[in-house]
Amino acid sequence: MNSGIGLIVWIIAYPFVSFSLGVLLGGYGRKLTARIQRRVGPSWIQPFFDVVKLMSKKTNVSHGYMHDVAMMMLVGGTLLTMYFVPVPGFHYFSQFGDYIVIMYILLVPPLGMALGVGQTANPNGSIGIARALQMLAGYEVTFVLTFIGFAMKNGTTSMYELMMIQQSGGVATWGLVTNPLLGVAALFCLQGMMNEKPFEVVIAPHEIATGPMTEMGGKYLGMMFIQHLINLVVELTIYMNLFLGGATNWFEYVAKLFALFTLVMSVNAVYGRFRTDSALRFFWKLPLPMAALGVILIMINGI
Amino acid sequence: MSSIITANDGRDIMPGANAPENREYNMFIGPNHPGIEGNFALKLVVEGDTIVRAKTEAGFLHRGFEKLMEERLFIQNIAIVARICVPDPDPNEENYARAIETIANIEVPRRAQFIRVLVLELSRIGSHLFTFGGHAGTIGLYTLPNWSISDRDRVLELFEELTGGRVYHIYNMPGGVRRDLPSGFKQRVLDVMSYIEERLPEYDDIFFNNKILLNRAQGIGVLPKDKALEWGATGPDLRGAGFAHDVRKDDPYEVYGELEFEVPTGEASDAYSRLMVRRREIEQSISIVRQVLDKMPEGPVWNKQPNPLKWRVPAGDAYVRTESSKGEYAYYMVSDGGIRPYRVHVRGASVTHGVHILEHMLTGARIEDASQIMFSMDACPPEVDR
Amino acid sequence: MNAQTQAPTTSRPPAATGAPRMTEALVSAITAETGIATFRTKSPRRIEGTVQADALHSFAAALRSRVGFEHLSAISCVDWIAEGEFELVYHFWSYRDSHLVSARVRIPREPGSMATITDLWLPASFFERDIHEFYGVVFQGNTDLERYILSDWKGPPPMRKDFSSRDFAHEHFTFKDYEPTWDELIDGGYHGQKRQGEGSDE
Amino acid sequence: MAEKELTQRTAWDKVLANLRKRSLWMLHYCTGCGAVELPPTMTSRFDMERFGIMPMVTPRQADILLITGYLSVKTLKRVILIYEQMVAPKYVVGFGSCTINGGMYWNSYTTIKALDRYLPVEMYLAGCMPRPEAIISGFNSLIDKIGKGEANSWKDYYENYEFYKKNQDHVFGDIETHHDVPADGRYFGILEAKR
Repeated sequence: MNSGIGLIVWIIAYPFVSFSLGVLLGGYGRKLTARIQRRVGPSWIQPFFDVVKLMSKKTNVSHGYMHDVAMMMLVGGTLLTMYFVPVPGFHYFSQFGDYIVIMYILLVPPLGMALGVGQTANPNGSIGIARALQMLAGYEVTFVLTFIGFAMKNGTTSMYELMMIQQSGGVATWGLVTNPLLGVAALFCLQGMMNEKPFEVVIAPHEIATGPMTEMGGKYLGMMFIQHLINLVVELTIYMNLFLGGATNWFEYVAKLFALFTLVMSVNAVYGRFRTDSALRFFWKLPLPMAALGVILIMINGI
Repeated sequence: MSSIITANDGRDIMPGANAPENREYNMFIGPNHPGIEGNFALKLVVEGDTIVRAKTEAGFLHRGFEKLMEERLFIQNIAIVARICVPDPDPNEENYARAIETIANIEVPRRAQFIRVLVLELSRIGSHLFTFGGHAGTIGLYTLPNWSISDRDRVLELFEELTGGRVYHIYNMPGGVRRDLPSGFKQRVLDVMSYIEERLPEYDDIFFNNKILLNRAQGIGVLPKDKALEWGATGPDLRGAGFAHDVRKDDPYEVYGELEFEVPTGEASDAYSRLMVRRREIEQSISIVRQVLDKMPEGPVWNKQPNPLKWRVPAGDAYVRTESSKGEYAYYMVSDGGIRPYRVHVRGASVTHGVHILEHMLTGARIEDASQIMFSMDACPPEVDR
Repeated sequence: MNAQTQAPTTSRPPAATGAPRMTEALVSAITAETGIATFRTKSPRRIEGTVQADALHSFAAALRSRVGFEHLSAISCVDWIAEGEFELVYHFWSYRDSHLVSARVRIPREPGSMATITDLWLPASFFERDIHEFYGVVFQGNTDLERYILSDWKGPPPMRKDFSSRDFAHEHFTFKDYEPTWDELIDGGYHGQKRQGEGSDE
Repeated sequence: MAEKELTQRTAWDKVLANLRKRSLWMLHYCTGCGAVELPPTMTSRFDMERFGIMPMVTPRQADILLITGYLSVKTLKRVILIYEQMVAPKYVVGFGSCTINGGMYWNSYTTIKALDRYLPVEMYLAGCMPRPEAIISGFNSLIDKIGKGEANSWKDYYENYEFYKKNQDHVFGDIETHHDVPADGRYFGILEAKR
């Protein structure tokens, strides 16, 4: 399916598939949180209703040309990342770009957000962006480190090949099993990357009134929601491909996606959020040394 | 373009900030902001993440209660006083009734006094559970509000059965209480009390011993004992600083003098210490409720008063104090012998906590802690505004 | 459970029985020294009396330093319009002896002016600002008398007795088409009084 | 006007309205004492999120402006500023007796007596204060109205802006909202349609 008509169909359909998965994941996450809080919770596809509602709103207010472009960067960057992350049956683009490329493109959405939010001149938004960049400094180093260790061990930086290597021997060859230190360190980073508590300092409604989203309404907020939903899928898939052996078929893929998300959302439901400085301190105290140790062990043991 | 700023009227309260050469900038928290308790506003001058100056703005909830009371009959005011403090309304009713009783020398039947204590303590439990929810919300732990606020609903249901109202009860009348306990009510109160007692360890697990809360609440919003006394803190905020003062103990009203309870205090004087004082007060309140139900005598609950439309209270004045869940709650009532009160001054518990103490404590704090500090003081804006 | 939860629970014993008399005696001594009328015990734990406006500051200072009235509970203001006077009532509470002293001060209504006690009690700042807003009394020496609760208010100080809240509401707000008439049971009701007032004008 | 519009609804409008009614965000602003009944409504006992109703933080994100009880003049000013920043379609829900006729503050010198003189009210919830069940039932009828395409009172603000502006000015003296309401009305095609 990685050539010819099939490829074109994939390229066209993939954003929609990804968005639908994101809607299901988002709805599932909210439902799960609600159950932990002993509530019934919203509909399973609540994020879909939210997005439709937001996209159908009308406003005469514009924050300027740059703001609109930045919103395109936000969604575009995420979609681009999405294409480079291999999923079962579709890894055409991953042969052109390894994880290093993904790392670069992953920085586009936050940049777009920073540009767009900067246009709104709201201090809450600016603080939110500053916090987002601080958090980036917290988890990005560790996450890259875990990847470097993993790539050193397997001798490749291609995500597809890493995935294939892990799939060679069942659960025993999963990254999380062969390199538990790296896997767990990356799990912390995933929580930070997905902006879930205890690292949800960017949105922080009680502190900075949802930060970057403060001035966003209607279609702008709708774009941010779409980006958020697709981002859920992309980030979970990246972790899955690196440490949970990826997936061979879609059934396995969806099952792993939901299982991983269950873990993330459960932690999210029973913890409050860190202060920004404590969050950074946490990242540098626990996951970073863990990842560093993992890399050192790999270097000592040789390939 | 900026919603938070324009919602705040756009007035430049802090001259000099926002100037290009200045590194400080204005930031508004409230009145439309989730991190604010009620309809209230904080105007902050911030440098980086640190608050340089803080000013509160109140008055969004001002209804002019003191004036309204002067223009209404004694009996009409019973219905409006509860509205002064929304989460914990009963100290208002208690104060209002007791002020009239003190001026007019009305005796309250013993059973009614016990029932009043019961209502006050239930209200305290409800208010504290509400505050826990708010405090947990400020650190983003939304599971606790979902639990504690729905547990508070059980208390509200008791109120509904007893008084007919969930939030506002209009139950204390000068001369007693409006009606006696319904049959089987005692048992239902005891059931709710044991339910809440069972739930408290669960709260400990998810909230009070949560590592994130310890990380965030300890060491912020420090209000040392000498400052607390100097700045006029009362109630749990004063006790959280290690000073055991409780109006129920030191200036006993109703039958508090006959009941046995402890006054919990904290050592560290920080936000966490005040929070724990409240948590332990719930245990004390449960114990008080049990004692009250145990010791309550039979008898009438209301000394009948004359025709309410022509009811005159003799000339005189009285200053009555009550320990509300927020602190010292006092009314100063003056009557000139007419059918309306001549003057009622409401001294809300939050006038010190929510205004000057908050301004002092926010100075030097970080933005992310502002809302938590406010909730740890448990300031109630309608009490400030009246 | 951590250390905080197990902090000692202190239960303060009620004040010694000899204390009330001592407090009363001390208050009387201060009033005698400063040459003001004696205070009397109104009811258990409540002492009240009158103080001259210019003597209040020194009286309050003595009360705080010598008898230990550390807590300013409230400052109330009453508008005695018939006598042309404002009455300020200062409520002080002693943590040591569990007593409340209410000191009354009468000042002329025009111009309402009084010395501040914010230098002794910081919480006085709120109460003085409040009285300034709602009665128009100026507290000399208080630097923080800016509008607070009534910052958008354009009318006269609303708590003065010559200000009618209902008149103001009728002038400034649009009502629904109906209005309660039950209050005609009591002294003719608002509209009854208005009609009478209009009748006498003609 | 509303009837005419109803007949003009296309199939797409109907689908959209039925999807839109499943997600309503109300502004998290406690304007008055009725706000104390909202936490019970939102949390696990009554769980408003079942119907897709959630509190949202800033005016731009919100669909419902819930006026929880009495409005002092000081708050009304903020509420008008907030209302004009909200993104259409937007719904004002008057909550409690105080918004209808002043409630028990009928003689207060600071609270307004009738909310619909200052903002177009979509729906009132009577009671002092309405119970959580009443709130949920009220929101459900709002959801029905939106589904049927009848919840159009927000257009009234543009059509009759002079009326609202006059009343607002009467209370405040003069109010500047930094928002060009007639321009918005022309953008939505409401003012042109009238000419």
